[in-house]
Amino acid sequence: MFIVNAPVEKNIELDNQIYLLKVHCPEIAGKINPGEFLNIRVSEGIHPLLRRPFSVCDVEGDYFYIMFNIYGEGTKILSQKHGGDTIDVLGPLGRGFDLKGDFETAIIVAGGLGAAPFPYLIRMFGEKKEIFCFVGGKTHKDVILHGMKNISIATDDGSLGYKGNVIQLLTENLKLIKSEKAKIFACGPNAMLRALKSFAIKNNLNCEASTECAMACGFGICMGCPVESAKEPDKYFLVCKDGPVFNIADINL
Amino acid sequence: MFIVNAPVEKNIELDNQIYLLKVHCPEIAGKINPGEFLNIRVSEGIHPLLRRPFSVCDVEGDYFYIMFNIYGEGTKILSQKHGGDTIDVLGPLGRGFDLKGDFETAIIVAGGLGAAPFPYLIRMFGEKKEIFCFVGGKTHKDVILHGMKNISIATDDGSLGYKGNVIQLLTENLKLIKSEKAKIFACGPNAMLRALKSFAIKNNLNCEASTECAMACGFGICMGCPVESAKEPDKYFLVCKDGPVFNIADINL
Amino acid sequence: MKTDLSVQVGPLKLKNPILLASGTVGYGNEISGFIDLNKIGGIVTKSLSLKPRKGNPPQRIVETPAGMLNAIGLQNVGVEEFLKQKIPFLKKFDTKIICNIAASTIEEYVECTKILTEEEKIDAFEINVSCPNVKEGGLQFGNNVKAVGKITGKVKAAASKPVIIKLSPNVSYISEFAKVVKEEGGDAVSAINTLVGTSFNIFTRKPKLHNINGGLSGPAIKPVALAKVLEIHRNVDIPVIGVGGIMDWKDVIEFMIAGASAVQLGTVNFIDPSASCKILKDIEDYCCKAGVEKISSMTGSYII
Amino acid sequence: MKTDLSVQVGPLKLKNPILLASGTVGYGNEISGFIDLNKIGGIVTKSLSLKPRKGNPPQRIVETPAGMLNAIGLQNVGVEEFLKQKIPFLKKFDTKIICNIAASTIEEYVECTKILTEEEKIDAFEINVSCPNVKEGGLQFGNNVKAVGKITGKVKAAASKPVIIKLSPNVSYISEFAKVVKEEGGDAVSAINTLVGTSFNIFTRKPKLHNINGGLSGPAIKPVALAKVLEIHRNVDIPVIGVGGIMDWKDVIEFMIAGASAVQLGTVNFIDPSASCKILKDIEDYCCKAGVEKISSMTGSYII
Ligand SMILES: Cc1cc2nc3c(=O)[nH]c(=O)nc-3n(C[C@H](O)[C@H](O)[C@H](O)COP(=O)(O)OP(=O)(O)OC[C@H]3O[C@@H](n4cnc5c(N)ncnc54)[C@H](O)[C@@H]3O)c2cc1C
Ligand SMILES: Cc1cc2nc3c(=O)[nH]c(=O)nc-3n(C[C@H](O)[C@H](O)[C@H](O)COP(=O)(O)OP(=O)(O)OC[C@H]3O[C@@H](n4cnc5c(N)ncnc54)[C@H](O)[C@@H]3O)c2cc1C
Ligand SMILES: Cc1cc2nc3c(=O)[nH]c(=O)nc-3n(C[C@H](O)[C@H](O)[C@H](O)COP(=O)(O)O)c2cc1C
Ligand SMILES: Cc1cc2nc3c(=O)[nH]c(=O)nc-3n(C[C@H](O)[C@H](O)[C@H](O)COP(=O)(O)O)c2cc1C
Ligand code: FES
Ligand code: FES
Repeated sequence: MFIVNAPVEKNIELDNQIYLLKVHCPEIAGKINPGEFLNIRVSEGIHPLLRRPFSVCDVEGDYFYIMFNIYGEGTKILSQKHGGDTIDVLGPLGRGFDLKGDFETAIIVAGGLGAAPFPYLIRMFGEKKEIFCFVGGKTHKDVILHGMKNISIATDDGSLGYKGNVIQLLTENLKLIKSEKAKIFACGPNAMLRALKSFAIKNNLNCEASTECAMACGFGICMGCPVESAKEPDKYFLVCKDGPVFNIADINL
Repeated sequence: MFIVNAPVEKNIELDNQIYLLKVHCPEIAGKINPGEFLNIRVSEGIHPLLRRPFSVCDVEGDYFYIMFNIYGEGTKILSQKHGGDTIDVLGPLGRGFDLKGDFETAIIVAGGLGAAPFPYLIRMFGEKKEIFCFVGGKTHKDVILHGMKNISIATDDGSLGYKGNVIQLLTENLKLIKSEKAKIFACGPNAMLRALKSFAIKNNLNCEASTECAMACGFGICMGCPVESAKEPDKYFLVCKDGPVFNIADINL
Repeated sequence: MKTDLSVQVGPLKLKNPILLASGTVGYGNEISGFIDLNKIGGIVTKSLSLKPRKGNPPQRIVETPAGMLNAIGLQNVGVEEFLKQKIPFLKKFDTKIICNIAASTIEEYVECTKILTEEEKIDAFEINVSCPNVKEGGLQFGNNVKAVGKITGKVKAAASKPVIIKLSPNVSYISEFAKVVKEEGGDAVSAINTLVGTSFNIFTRKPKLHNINGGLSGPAIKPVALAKVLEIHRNVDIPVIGVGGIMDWKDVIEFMIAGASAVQLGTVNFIDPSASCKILKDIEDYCCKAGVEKISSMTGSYII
Repeated sequence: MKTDLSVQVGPLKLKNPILLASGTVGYGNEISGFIDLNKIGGIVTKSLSLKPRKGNPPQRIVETPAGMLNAIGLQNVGVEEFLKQKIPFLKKFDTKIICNIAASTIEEYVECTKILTEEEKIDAFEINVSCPNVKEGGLQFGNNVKAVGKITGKVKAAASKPVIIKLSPNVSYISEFAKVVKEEGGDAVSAINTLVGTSFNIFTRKPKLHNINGGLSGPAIKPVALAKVLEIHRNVDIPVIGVGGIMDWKDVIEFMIAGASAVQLGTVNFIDPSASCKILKDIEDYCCKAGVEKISSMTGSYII
């Protein structure tokens, strides 16, 4: 883990107010894995007080990217950063996706900004794995395709692709996936992850999901980010330390 | 009184980290008088929370100037403003200098940043009055001559001009001032104003001084800025409303 | 659809839930240069005492993280001068006038009430119990349940108008105080007054405030104020006026959800003197969008 | 000139006045990746209870203006697990270990103390009395002078090490609590624990915290914490550990001037995990410049 005051290379605005912040940070770019995250201090002052957690979106050499939208005050400040500014980054943090293991096909399921961690994951798979991306959003505006491959799209209002949620789309398209050895990598709203969990269990597919939770520290000292263990319901995991990526069977969403 | 989100024209750095902020604000520039002040919100957010009061330093057409140094967080933020930024200005506020009245000679006494209100005052006098400026500072670094005229300088360490404080300098030079009809206009640290008060009384010279006090509102609603009345010591004036400029005989410093 | 913004605070009907907090708008004159007072639900005056008070020497104000400390020392013109000099100005406006009273003895509270209750422009009283009780060696009335009960009963008996007790947050269980106010016939409570705080200049080692301690206000205290409002609403059946750290319309809604029938804006007036009218407009816009028919339906609408 | 940074907190000698506050550094492991624990005056552990505690469901954390609310629910590994799993790691460091204890009955406080006092790596106890007393229907021990006195006496009797009582700020006169701690033989007090606060999501109308109320910490509460430390120092002859909103070296000096013999850093650890060592260095630099020979001379050095 490092605390780095890292220079912003540039701030790219994709369509629909989605931002890609490119940051020069060899220490972290060299170490971080897909699904791990960074805890970013958006202002030097005391407001906003806490850091803001962001998944690593991609890595190119000495640079990492994060992807975000303007959600509140912190992301607003981040959206105004440009080349030359510096940001205070804490990372790499947490447990990312497990790229090893015995699977040939990676099924990527992303809901809205849940797309954020996948460009890096897909880059790491390269040609080694067959990849199917199922991308969902409320409307076409919420569908983020950046860095995706072999894409199927679902929107709740049908304004783009399949009309319905991404899990329904996945269910209907599962037959397309020939391989016996497929694994799901997911990130998105809790409702989606809940539906995905039962889907994965029903079809006994191995499934890892990146989860979210309000955080203070991001590295295990505040106990602020619990997620209940499925096997021992009297126990909580910490999203920031034991996650944010969990085998979806291990947690109660 | 106006609340204006006014565009910064430019931020000029004089020597020794003294800044001149030029702001385009016809409403206020057209109304404000020497010695009056502005209460400026340096950040949109809640930190720093309170506005910061600054004397009007000068006015040119639709522009006003403020002069400041980096004292704490608020002035630091102000020092980083540049052309194109906007600042939230509340003003004109308070009671300024009385330019009318029966005097031929204006004796200006400024200690350190007490120089701030005088460029505008001197501009308004133009050729109508004979002007003597007595400018003091701890060292030559603290002597601000911007907009001054016919200057005598005093520094505590003697690194520039007379060695001693500006009131001693004034005392020694009083003889130079021939006119029977002289009035003192002063701004500076309380210690200076106290010495000046006894000097003015001894030489029965009419003397107006611009005072400072911690402020919240700047326009009379918080009761935060008292200065004791000399005539009725059971009564406080409000620096922001009854001042900041007072006849020095009227207040207990 | 137009939202009905009017609210009822016990017997007191307000055209909208926005009040200007005591001590943060003086007697209304200066702020009237920035807002139309006719639009506001009401004004709470600076605390008035029987005789004029000089107040504390400077420094009276200290900025703190997301807040400020004040130690004004209840500087005010006194009851008489208020009636003579300030009421005539306030008469010009169609808004509720709530007269805030401060005193150092229970008798003084009663005395002030008797004099002021004659003035028909005054619509209600807010009793500031965060004052030192001289007979109790300067211990605050507001930290003593018995004293607050006694003040409520006696002031109520002397008043021909609604009586609101403004509670101190510097207690363990504020609902005990709201309870005694209700028992003694008080019509409503305001929560909260400022938290006790201080600050030092580390180089001079002196307190920044001449009075040493001051009252903490501003956004910093909002979570505390919300918890106090909620505690009262869940435990005592008495109208609550929410005060503490309100900066925008969202804060107002948050206080109402937590149990406030109306709210007061304080520190925000110093930062943006026109805040109250802006907030009022934003609330109207939000209620329209959200389809809120009566804003009073927000009060205590928390889902717990 | 080199400043002597060591301080004495009653019987407890610290190499410097910087402690890491309970619940903000777990049991030291994670933070040791950012700072050299050997440099720090001491670590206060997360509150330990007799049995492990699961803690509250999410959401446990809410950001507020210049502060944060937490409702962790005292999640901890329990006394046994602590001794087995955590102490071995802490043994590696030359720094004071202060064991913070939380309980729901006086008996549980005593029981925990008896077990932990056997471990020689533990240098002192800090008793968290801001816990609901199950026998008193969940009323907080910390708001009841008698209860705090009783806990102090019984824990002190069971402990072979210094006992520090961590006081709740949610009371009218904290010095009354410090007084009873002294009378019952307590060695020092920590002031303050968090202020009670809450926050609502105005769109769902639900509290943001699953627990509804949480503890307010961070810069927002610093003026309150300073006033509490000052109140204790002026009224009771007992060492005070200052806690609340410390972000930099200036805040540390301010707390010491107000009467603190040592300080604890809490929320700042989340924002900058290396803050404690930075602050330590800044304090050393300042003391050198200012010609301070012993930092302990700062304690209670206010000029009032
Ligand atoms: C492990 C992890 C990875 C994330 N990755 C991304 C990403 O790649 N792109 C992206 O846009 N967003 C991501 N988020 C969410 C992102 O952190 C929040 O959107 C961000 O904190 C919003 O900050 P704000 O100041 O704009 O919003 P505000 O609402 O002003 O502030 C957010 C506050 O809400 C709290 N909060 C409450 N619920 C949550 C929650 N479920 N998640 C996060 N914070 C919460 C935060 O602690 C913070 O204090 C991630 C969150 C986590 C936990
Ligand atoms: C009527 C008036 C006119 C002024 N004119 C000028 C000017 O022309 N140029 C200039 O450089 N400065 C001027 N000042 C002083 C200026 O307001 C402060 O230097 C400024 O507030 C510092 O802000 P900061 O955030 O940098 O410092 P910080 O110390 O971070 O914050 C200043 C805080 O200290 C408080 N404070 C305490 N004592 C005082 C005091 N005596 N004066 C002001 N604030 C105080 C303020 O309320 C504010 O909250 C004037 C002050 C007043 C009252
Ligand atoms: C400068 C100042 C003066 C105040 N004077 C009074 C007063 O005279 N009487 C009173 O009951 N409350 C007084 N208050 C408290 C406010 O009415 C209000 O309860 C408190 O400031 C919290 O609200 P806020 O955070 O919105 O400011 C004062 C507050 C401030 C900041
Ligand atoms: C997330 C969190 C958890 C805490 N847990 C405990 C605890 O278990 N026991 C305790 O006595 N204090 C606990 N505290 C209180 C802190 O020790 C400290 O008293 C308080 O946060 C004020 O200091 P600060 O403003 O520097 O954070 C906790 C504080 C926070 C923010
Ligand atoms: S965010 Fe602090 S423990 Fe997870
Ligand atoms: S600053 Fe508010 S009254 Fe003067």
